[in-house]
Amino acid sequence: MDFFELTTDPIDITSVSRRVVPLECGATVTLDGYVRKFTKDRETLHLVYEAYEPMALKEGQKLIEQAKKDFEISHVAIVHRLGKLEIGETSIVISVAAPHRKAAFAACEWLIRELKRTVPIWKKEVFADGEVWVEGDAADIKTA
Amino acid sequence: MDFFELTTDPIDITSVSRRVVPLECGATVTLDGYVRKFTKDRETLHLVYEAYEPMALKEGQKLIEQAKKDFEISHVAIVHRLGKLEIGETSIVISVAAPHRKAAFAACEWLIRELKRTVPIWKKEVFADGEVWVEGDAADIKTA
Amino acid sequence: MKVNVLFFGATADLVGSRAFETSLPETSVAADVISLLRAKYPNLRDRKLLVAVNEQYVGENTRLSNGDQLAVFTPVSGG
Amino acid sequence: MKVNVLFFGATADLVGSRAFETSLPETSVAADVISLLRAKYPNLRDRKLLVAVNEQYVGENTRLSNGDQLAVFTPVSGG
Repeated sequence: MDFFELTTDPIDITSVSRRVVPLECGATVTLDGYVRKFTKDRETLHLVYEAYEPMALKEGQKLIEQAKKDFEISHVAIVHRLGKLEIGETSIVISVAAPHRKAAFAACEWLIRELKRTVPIWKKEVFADGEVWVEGDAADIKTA
Repeated sequence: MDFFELTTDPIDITSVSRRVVPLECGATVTLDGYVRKFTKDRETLHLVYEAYEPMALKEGQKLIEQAKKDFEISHVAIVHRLGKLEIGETSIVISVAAPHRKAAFAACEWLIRELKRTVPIWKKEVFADGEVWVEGDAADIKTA
Repeated sequence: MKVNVLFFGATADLVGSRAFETSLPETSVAADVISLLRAKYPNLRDRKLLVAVNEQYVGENTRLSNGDQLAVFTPVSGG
Repeated sequence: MKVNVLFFGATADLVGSRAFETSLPETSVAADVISLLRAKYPNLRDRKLLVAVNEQYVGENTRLSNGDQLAVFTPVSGG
């Protein structure tokens, strides 16, 4: 039921958050990340996301498995977009369904934080006056 | 831009979460509450929500104003459904858009907790073997 | 003075009606309406009740005025 | 033994290529590849680099085997 997917197509939020709704659930918390036009006064033109796809899929699955062990949740759905994204387009949707909302909030927040640390995807920000690959915070990645 | 609405029609989640996307925002956190079929072993047939509508609209607006004072967020969208809801149907959507996700998570969690305490809406659970109006936790309501 | 009291949800079921109009002495406060309702509707006696006047939550000692629209209800349970 | 190293994102731009095949002594570990890359590509010298072998994160002392698929990359920034 759970899924972690990569796509170059636009993401429909409801198709992620409501693809699976387990019968014991009453709440879904969804994080929807998208391209911000202004960061303070600096204007972004667009973003480009690139992944090491087979490893990203494995790391994504690991996150889902860990979240289901650590939180009282029933279902996790994650879709990350790759390629060029225009302003306002959705880069990621993480939906967590749970019997009760508190675990769903906690798990969703944990999943986005961990995803940004461990899943091999990189973001390039393209500004009017240049471009930069954003470097994440990779402290304490668990190694084999 | 912000809105608090009551409706007897089915709620489309994306139409709430993406009706307004401010240009300084990069994350929206959405709570989507819906009718749970099983609570432990007890089976729900359907729910009925009833509101004191004019007061609910005022209390909803107050919550939004307070959230915008207390959290670094840009936009709040809330739609609550009324009337009879079948299993799996959405009773509430709360979406909070913010420049950064942490404030959006915190505000969304605060909004649903406060809404359940202060906005005059009541839920009736209809089971196979009877029905009950659910009573909330109304501790410490601020009075005029 | 006259005030109108609205009921919803569980309260409407307990009372068996959705509204109630009553005359009150001029110096009445919200708590007086609660007492009157508990006397008239025994089903309400052991229930926690909240009061709104003109669509605002009020405390028990809030003075009422002629024509006020009250709502008396059990703790809310939306969401 | 031979190993193949993949590059993505900032790392591919710094290196100017998306893959690199090299021969290594039999007892090489992940850190040896990093040293070799930093020597060959000065742009990488002051960058924090992570290593994956066969699509798993590994520590610097992980022994490599013939045919391993490595990826060497700057800290990830998805989401």
